[in-house]
Amino acid sequence: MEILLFGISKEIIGEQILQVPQEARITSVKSLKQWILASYPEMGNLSSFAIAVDQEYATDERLLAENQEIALLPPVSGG
Amino acid sequence: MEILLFGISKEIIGEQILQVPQEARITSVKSLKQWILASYPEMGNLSSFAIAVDQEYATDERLLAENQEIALLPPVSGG
Amino acid sequence: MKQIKLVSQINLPEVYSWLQHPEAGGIDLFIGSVRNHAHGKTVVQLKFEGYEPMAIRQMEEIAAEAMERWPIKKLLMVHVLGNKKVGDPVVVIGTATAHRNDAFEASRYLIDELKNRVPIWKKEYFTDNTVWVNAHP
Amino acid sequence: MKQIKLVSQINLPEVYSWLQHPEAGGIDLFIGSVRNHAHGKTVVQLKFEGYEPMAIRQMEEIAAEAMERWPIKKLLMVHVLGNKKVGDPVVVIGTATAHRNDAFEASRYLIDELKNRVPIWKKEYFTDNTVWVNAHP
Repeated sequence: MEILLFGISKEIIGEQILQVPQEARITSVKSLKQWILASYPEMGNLSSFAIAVDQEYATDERLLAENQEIALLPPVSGG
Repeated sequence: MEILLFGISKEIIGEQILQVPQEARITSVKSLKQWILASYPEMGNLSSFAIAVDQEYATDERLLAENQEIALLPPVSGG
Repeated sequence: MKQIKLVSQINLPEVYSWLQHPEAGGIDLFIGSVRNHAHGKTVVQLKFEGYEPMAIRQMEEIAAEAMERWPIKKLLMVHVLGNKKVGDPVVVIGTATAHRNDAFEASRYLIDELKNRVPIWKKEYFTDNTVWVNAHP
Repeated sequence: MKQIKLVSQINLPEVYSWLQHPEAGGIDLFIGSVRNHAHGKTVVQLKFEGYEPMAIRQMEEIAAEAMERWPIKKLLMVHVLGNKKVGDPVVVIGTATAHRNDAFEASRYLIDELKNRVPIWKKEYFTDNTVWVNAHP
């Protein structure tokens, strides 16, 4: 599973794209968030972060599947 | 007494400046308004009109004296 | 800082560049123009007449009221006088503030009060006749 | 009609001319720029990064919401990406409506929602270090 990274999350994770190993057994947005926090504790210092699935904000309950475009969004600051 | 005219009041009264004869004995904004309405009944068709004294809106109670700049203001429509 | 004037033509790039301020995070610009129809008829031309010194005084007063109510870095009120075509900008209100909500609120106050109080009159030329706007009930 | 885009530079005269509409009596333009200091420190430069396709989708959604709530003749949302200097315009929101209050309210909704939801990130470069804005509590 590949996760697109933006802003400060690229710096914390040290990559442009985060590769999540199959063994992590990620099935939902909630389990993805938990895995990210466990693997990169510094992400817990952010005020929050969101997951987008196919370019829309996803709730924690959203199930993840193959062929989705998944992105990790730190707090936005446009405008 | 001279009254500056603007907008539609110039057309109704047919002048650029309205000369109020001394015999009219105008002493206040209220008496000026009454005289205007009596002399130019068509002014009564306006939704309202205001009198300015020395470039400020004047209340009906305002007394009029020599050397003031007096203007008749039909309803404004700028912007 | 404020800029208040009556002009024959509005220059928007100049307006925007005057409104810039290093401590302002937001600029709100309201630009009024005249629609191409009114009362179901087609407006072909327009003329604005003003009681110029009083119009400037009223705009100064309104600006002072706004600057007391909102923390405004820059404030601009410009109105045109003379003949205009439909669609030409006829009034521009601009405010630069640190926080954007102040800019929206202040600009709205400024244009509302300008329309209420500033002695400027618009004459609309229709294809068949002419009308001084607001004159009749 | 709406125009939504991400650009490297904002062109205001172009923005204004696109917003003109024969039935619109008022145009509200909100222009956001970046202040020269934050957290008591001096900002020397800025960079905006966006998740571009999602940013466009979010802006389209916000625009559709606004067009449902207010009778908008023209709506424009433009945000910059890339490096910017302090004071450069970074976002512009524009609405043209028949009645001015709709323009003020719609523009305020659009900029508020853009700042809440659109995936764009600002990095501020201070003299001593860099900060991704909003990242930390």
